[in-house]
Amino acid sequence: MIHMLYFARLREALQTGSETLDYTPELTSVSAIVERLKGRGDAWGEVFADDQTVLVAVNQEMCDLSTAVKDGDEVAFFPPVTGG
Amino acid sequence: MIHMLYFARLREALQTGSETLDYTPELTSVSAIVERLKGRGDAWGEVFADDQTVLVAVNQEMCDLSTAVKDGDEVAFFPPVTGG
Amino acid sequence: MNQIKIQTEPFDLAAIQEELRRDNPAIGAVVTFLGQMRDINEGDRVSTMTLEHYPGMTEKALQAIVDEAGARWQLLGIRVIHRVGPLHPLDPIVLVAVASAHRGEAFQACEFVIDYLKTRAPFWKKEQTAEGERWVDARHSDDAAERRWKRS
Amino acid sequence: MNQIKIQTEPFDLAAIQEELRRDNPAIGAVVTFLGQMRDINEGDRVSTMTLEHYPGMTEKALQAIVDEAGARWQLLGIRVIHRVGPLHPLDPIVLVAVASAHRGEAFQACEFVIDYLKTRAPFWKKEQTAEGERWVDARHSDDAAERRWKRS
Repeated sequence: MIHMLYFARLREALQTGSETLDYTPELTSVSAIVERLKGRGDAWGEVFADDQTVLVAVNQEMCDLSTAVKDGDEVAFFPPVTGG
Repeated sequence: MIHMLYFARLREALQTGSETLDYTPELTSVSAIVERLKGRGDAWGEVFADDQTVLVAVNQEMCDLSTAVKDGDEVAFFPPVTGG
Repeated sequence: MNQIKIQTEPFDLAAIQEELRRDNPAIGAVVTFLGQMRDINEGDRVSTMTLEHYPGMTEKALQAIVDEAGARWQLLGIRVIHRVGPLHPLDPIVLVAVASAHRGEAFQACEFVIDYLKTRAPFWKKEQTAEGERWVDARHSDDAAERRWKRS
Repeated sequence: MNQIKIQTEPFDLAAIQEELRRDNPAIGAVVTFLGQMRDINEGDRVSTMTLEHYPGMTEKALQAIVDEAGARWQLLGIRVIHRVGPLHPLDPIVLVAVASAHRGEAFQACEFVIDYLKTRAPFWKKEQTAEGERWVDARHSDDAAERRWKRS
């Protein structure tokens, strides 16, 4: 199981803040997760389109598409941060 | 008349914080004032010796040896500042 | 020595600075950055703002930023307080206070922490204007400010 | 918009910052430098310090420094408060607070003002140590910090 989180503009566009993804052996990296989510089409296709800037954290550490994931990880997608 | 002021280490070495100097026509610049003060010898010679760093302000503006002075001016000598 | 807080309540700027400086006579300099909400952004009047964050990651990200500052400079204490939830013009949003023996280090570390926070900590601002709600876009100047600090 | 004070009484850090920031919702950033007295200098324990200044010139020098900062950066207010007379470890000595729309200008202007003040404003510190009294020597690093700001 992968614990998915979505924040801010993404959360609103996807109409969900969190979900769990069944873990399957091909989900070896962040990019594999992105491919699975894009496959859902509609808002998912738009949010993860190549021209969109989406940041990703695995287990609460900023990372990138090539980062490995494993069963039980927490993976969060969000727009560029605007705090402070 | 030139209004003289001395601060901090200089005030203590010269044992005076202020005095007035009679204005005479040759007192055209800060360096002429320094020469007259050095002529007093003792502590005055030491304080204004060439190897001493002494700052000068004429009418409360930082300046240097070449700055012109005129009758009625306020001339202050002091060591490098150490505030803040 | 360092402290990080995320909270919805207002914070007491004076109490934080006093607590940081008052018991340590080795401190010669305290530099404080206060970020407060402006009533105008991108030319539009903003009545309310809502700050969302990523609980758990926010604290970790701020801890990493503070640890990095402590490794780069000789410091005697850092405080980072960031509000979340609804905010109004003039409300303080974020405070970064840094104490050190001399001022150069305190200035550099304080600016480093806020620059990094603005690009690395998971906070998002949503503004309410007369035209409706909108998410604030990341500022390119924040990215530039943060790049200054990259080790080359 | 700007205010300069020389005083023997303690100053209220919180009140000064509040007064500077609270009525102007165009302000997005306030950067504050607080200098406080350390109990050790040049390796010796210091019990008391006395700050002498040049009344009249001090105010003019600080005004010139503040005017120069206002000409260089877009600011929304500057406060400079400097104590004189007897001081003890942990006593605040000087406060420089700068408000602006964005943080970059506030940081630069605040550091500029304190760097200039340390080399241009006529204040002198005398320390009381176990070995007796001594005048504090000017720090070469202050001159270096101030030279950074020279127009080239």
